[in-house]
Amino acid sequence: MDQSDSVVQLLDSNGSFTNDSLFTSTLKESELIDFYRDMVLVRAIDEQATALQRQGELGLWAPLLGQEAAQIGSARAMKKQDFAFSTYREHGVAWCRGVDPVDMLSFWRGTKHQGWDANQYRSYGYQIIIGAHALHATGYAMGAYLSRNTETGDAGIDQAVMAYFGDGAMSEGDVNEAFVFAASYQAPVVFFCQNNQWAISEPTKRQSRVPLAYRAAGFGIPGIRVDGNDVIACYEVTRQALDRARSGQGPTLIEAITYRMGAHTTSDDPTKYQVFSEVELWRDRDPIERLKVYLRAKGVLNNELESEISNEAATLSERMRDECRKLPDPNPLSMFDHVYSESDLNIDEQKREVETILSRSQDN
Amino acid sequence: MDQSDSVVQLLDSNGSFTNDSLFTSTLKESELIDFYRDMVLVRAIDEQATALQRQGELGLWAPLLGQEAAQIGSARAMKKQDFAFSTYREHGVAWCRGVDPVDMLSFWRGTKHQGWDANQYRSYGYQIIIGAHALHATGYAMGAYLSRNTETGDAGIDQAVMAYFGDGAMSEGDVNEAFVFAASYQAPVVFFCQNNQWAISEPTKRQSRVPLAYRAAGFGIPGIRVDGNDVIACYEVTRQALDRARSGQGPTLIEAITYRMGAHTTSDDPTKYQVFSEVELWRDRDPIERLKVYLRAKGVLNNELESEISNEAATLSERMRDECRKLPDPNPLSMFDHVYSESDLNIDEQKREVETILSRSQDN
Amino acid sequence: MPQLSIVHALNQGLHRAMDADSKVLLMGEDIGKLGGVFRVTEGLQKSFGDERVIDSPLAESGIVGTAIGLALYGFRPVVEIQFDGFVFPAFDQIVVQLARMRFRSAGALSLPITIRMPYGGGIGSVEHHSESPEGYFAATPGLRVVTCSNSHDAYWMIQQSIASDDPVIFLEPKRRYWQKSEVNTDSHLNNISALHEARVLTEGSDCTIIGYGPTIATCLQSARLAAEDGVSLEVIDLRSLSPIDMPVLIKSANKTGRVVIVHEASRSGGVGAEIATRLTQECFYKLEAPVMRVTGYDVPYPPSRIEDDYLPDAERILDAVEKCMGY
Amino acid sequence: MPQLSIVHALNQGLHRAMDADSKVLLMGEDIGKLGGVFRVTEGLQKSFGDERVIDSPLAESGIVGTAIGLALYGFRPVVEIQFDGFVFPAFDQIVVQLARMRFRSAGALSLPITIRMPYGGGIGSVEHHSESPEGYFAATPGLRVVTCSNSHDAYWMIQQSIASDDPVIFLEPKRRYWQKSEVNTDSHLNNISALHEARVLTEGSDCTIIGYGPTIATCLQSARLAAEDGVSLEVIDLRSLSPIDMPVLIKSANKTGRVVIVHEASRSGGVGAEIATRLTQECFYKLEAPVMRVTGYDVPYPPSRIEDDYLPDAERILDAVEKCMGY
Ligand SMILES: Cc1ncc(C[n+]2csc(CCOP(=O)(O)OP(=O)(O)O)c2C)c(N)n1
Ligand SMILES: Cc1ncc(C[n+]2csc(CCOP(=O)(O)OP(=O)(O)O)c2C)c(N)n1
Ligand SMILES: [Mg+2]
Ligand SMILES: [Mg+2]
Repeated sequence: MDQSDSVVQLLDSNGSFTNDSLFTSTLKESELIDFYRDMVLVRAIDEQATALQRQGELGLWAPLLGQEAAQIGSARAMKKQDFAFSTYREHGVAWCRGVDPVDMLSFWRGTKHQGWDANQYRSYGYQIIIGAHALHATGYAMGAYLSRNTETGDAGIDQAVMAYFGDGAMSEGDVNEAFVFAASYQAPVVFFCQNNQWAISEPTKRQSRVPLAYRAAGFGIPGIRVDGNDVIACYEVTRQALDRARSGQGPTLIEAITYRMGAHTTSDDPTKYQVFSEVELWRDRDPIERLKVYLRAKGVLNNELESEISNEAATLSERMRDECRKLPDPNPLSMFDHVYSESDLNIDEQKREVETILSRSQDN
Repeated sequence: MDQSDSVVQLLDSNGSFTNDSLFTSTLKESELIDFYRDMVLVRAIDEQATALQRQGELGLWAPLLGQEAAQIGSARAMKKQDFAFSTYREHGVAWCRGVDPVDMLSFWRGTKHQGWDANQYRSYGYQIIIGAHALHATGYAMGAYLSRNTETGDAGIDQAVMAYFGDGAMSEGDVNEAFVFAASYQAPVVFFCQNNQWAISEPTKRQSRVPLAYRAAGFGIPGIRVDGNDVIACYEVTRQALDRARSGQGPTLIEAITYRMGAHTTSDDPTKYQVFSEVELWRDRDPIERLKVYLRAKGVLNNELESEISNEAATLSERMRDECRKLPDPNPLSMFDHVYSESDLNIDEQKREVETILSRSQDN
Repeated sequence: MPQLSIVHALNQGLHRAMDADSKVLLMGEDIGKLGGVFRVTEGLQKSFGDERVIDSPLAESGIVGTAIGLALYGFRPVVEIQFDGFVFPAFDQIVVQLARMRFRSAGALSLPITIRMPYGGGIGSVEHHSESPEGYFAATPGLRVVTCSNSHDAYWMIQQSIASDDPVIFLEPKRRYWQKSEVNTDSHLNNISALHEARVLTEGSDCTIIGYGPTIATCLQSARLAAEDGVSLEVIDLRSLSPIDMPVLIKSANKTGRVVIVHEASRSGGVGAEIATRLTQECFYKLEAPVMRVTGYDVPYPPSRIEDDYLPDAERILDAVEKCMGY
Repeated sequence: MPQLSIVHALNQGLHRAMDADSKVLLMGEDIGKLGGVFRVTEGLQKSFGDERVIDSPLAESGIVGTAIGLALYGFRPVVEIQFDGFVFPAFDQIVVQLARMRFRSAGALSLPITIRMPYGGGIGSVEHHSESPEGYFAATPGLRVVTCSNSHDAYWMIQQSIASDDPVIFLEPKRRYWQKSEVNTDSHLNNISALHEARVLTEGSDCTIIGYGPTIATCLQSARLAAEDGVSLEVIDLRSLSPIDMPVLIKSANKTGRVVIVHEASRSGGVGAEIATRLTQECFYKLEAPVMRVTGYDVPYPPSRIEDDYLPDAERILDAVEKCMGY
């Protein structure tokens, strides 16, 4: 993997297989169907969450629309023992790690800061502070190395870590420091940068005049560009990088070139800065559509299976709608829990203040 | 200037001229003599300051020993209207900007936080926080551009900015963010990294497994390596980079490969981590010695001139010793000045507290 | 006089400051084409061009650090930090570099930089979007820290901050952003009360309530409710958290003998502690009760569904008043 | 019992903690071969290897950020920040990430990280080498902030900090580093007074002096001088700046009726303000005088040739005592 302008693509936007000199698809048709299902489902999750936010059920939502292939392809390349650190937009990654979409909603509804147990799913909750978690991922990967849970050659043991972030994050000091540490300790971490062309309203060229993947080489890390709307290429490139990491060959930076088809978040108005024609251009490169065309042409996806999957999506959406509304509000007193590992007089006293207020309002 | 492992050298360690495919010397013999004098004098300044610290006259000193060529060559390439941002070790840069060595000492003696007027010398005082000033330099360069004091084509107007830092600083977020901003705005700044092989006790390879100059390309910035003990090469490479900056061609990163021949600071004990043989190797590459050999061979440096310069150094050293001891301690009440641009009741009250204490001790 | 929201007042204040001084320039994430996520800078890039309203790369330390360089060059940068919770990557540049440059250079260098930042909770948003980091800055010598509670102050204080030769942390009460009030634009910077001055909003005799920014509306509401019960509250809008306008506070405390301080930030180590300590020092014999604090609790900002239980409200302020009166 | 300097006591405490728990590892700049610029980690890399005593790249945010990842993996990282003035690039990771992980995850994730840091002035060094940033951390919910004033505490408190499941900011009084005192190593972590406990060092009846870290020696000196004049001072070593052991302070304040707080950090917004406010709250009727603060001034740390005029000394403490007594 050397520095070059070329972009790995295995499935073009017309849904035809293409050749790449270094990568080929190792996927079975059943796996491709699974990817297709994943992408359809996470798009449904995204749509439903966006709707729930419009209806006032969520405080905010950051849509992944358009980035399904980048997220599903890369996250499906992870093994069970791997660990993912993501931003606020990686619902598809959380999905692949087994997180229930309703647990995802709890963060956006404001009932929890972390909607799921990071250790259970081996996937850390949403990180809002741009870039901060790139260092956590690197440290976690250093931990895997120091614990000798890499380079054993045992596919069930060797761990690697995924760090997800966006094009904008490439400018933050923390991300660049993560490259320094990862390179210095040859940590088994894969940096997966979804270049969705935008950091809110700022185009990628404000952050960099050269392709983002180029950044890696200067830190002594291989960098590679992949078509982020090609789920097969995303899978293969990530899988290879994870294998490299696991086997002691160090970190990789992957730049997945994709497009944020929705608003930055539900608070955003992209018409202020996005050009319609560009959005249209990317609509033709839709990640789900191209896999569908391919699978249909292959004859492995038929009407029946398609409607089965879309029924599954509808059922999931409905359950999200129902369960979102039922997500229990936290007990106000819970805010005094888990500030420290032990009880503290000052915090207990403040808790009693709130208890008094709450009991008073119950009396009324 | 493309990324490569090669190191620009014009004068080898034996004092012979070498060829470089891209650079040639433009320097007159009189200028070379000036460089020689500069290097001898800053080494004398360094020795004297180190001695003063041993005698208890300074709290600390960071020796430049071994880095004379990198500092003199690069700083002499600056024009009057340029501006330098340096670390605690760039006494040679301050010297070239016209700063009196005694003013340098005031910082280390603890009589002032900034020993000279940054605007007068167009050189900012010592920066202790590693990397922070790389951003200041970039912002200053953006200011030059926004003020149209670059790209005019007028050699007396066009400004560029030098940002000096070490190999260790390359790991700090701020330095990497400076690369992002400088590239994004194509600011007229030259990053001059003195790779003296050490960040206190840590060898450069802890910070990077690839040459530091490689870092630049990933940010869309040209990077170039130069023999940091070759004053002529340092001058030429810096001059060209400054010219590029001034004429609107954007930033450059220069890695000057040199060696810290002394301790990190006078508090440091390098025997704990440095290998003697390596130090000896670099002693053979002494930056002053090689220019001396060259100039002597050319016949432009003779015994008379040499003793003239060494007398000059002795006189300067003596004056430093005298004037350092005479540097006035600040008035304790001055600590209440210049916290804000206007007077403040709270600070005035605290000032009165100290006044009372001082007047009492005067009474005794 | 026009009725303006705080957002619009800030926008017009910025416009006027940029008109008045060509050295004023704006920097920040998404402040150009988008006009900022809260639209405070809307239209300014159109009016002044992209060399005076500069979209920055996504790096807060970088933004403040380059602003310092620009200020050294002679500009007056106005930096936007998109949300309170995102200021911390710039903490070193703000606290170690920006705050100290004048002192460090014995007055030779000044950094007239304004750092604008929406702050405070109550908007139902996710983690890191509802914080009150003012205490960190107020405890840092060399920074001015100010905040506005209404549109008139928003309009003038932003201009005063920009005109100040000191670095100013300018905190914008985001949950009041769209609240409208009168702005008297027919004045001049020199005729406006100084940036560091506190302001008595309602005179009262029983107890002094000191608030700032987003809590002022709550304080005023408490005063109205207390008045119904025959309790007279004197509400003071602190406006400047550093320096603190002690004479105004001391005068009021000496008059009422009772003081409640209100802020959203956590209680411990907040601005309230400093004011309480100084007031106790200055009004020791006049205070009928210890200075009370009604604040956020000593916990990280909670999930938004329970933020109302975290934020000071009129009920809690009146509880504290009652407690004071009971001493 | 051995007489050890604070540096040696810390070194031995670290050694014992590393022996006791193989998950303990040290990270920082120059802590390996060099043994740290103050030699606190001297010899530890030799004893435990370079995978447990790790020289880090020069990037404080990176050090703390990767320590967080290591802690998530199950390690107990002990991070060294080389000097107080260099902690700020890591501020975001400390205050926004480290301090909140337990709360954010509702207890599911814990980050048992200790951040060691020499702090305070008086060593005649240059800018940024003499600072007292403790107030920022003490005002941050979720962090424990502790400091030692003697070798015995140094030895045990560093072990307790490492054993704590909370993140701990461990402040080392650098100008007392080489001061020797007795260390009783013949005990066990469980038998040592808890990390958050304040300690009464000398009992007294006229006035309480609360100090911590480097100022304790000065407080004790003041007590000796005052005793010569027949004034009896009760000196308390705070030890934990967050949480604060209020019961011990309240008991003393109720007894003496007079309190002076001593710290090197700037006065405004410091730990002293919080203690003064809480003590006034709790001991309102018992206090004969307002709580006094003897501290660094509200200015950046001055050039070292005048640092003695900035730092609290016995004279200033005794002045404050006299003022208290005069109320
Ligand atoms: C430290 C920090 N600064 C600013 C923000 C505000 N913010 C949230 S998302 C965003 C843009 C991020 O862009 P990118 O990294 O490309 O990710 P994307 O949103 O496109 O997925 C910004 C500026 C933040 N969350 N954290
Ligand atoms: C932010 C920060 N962290 C740590 C230090 C302590 N420190 C001072 S110099 C130094 C090493 C710097 O190495 P390098 O950048 O190579 O410069 P050199 O000293 O070799 O000239 C360190 C770690 C500091 N001054 N600032
Ligand atoms: Mg993006
Ligand atoms: Mg170096």
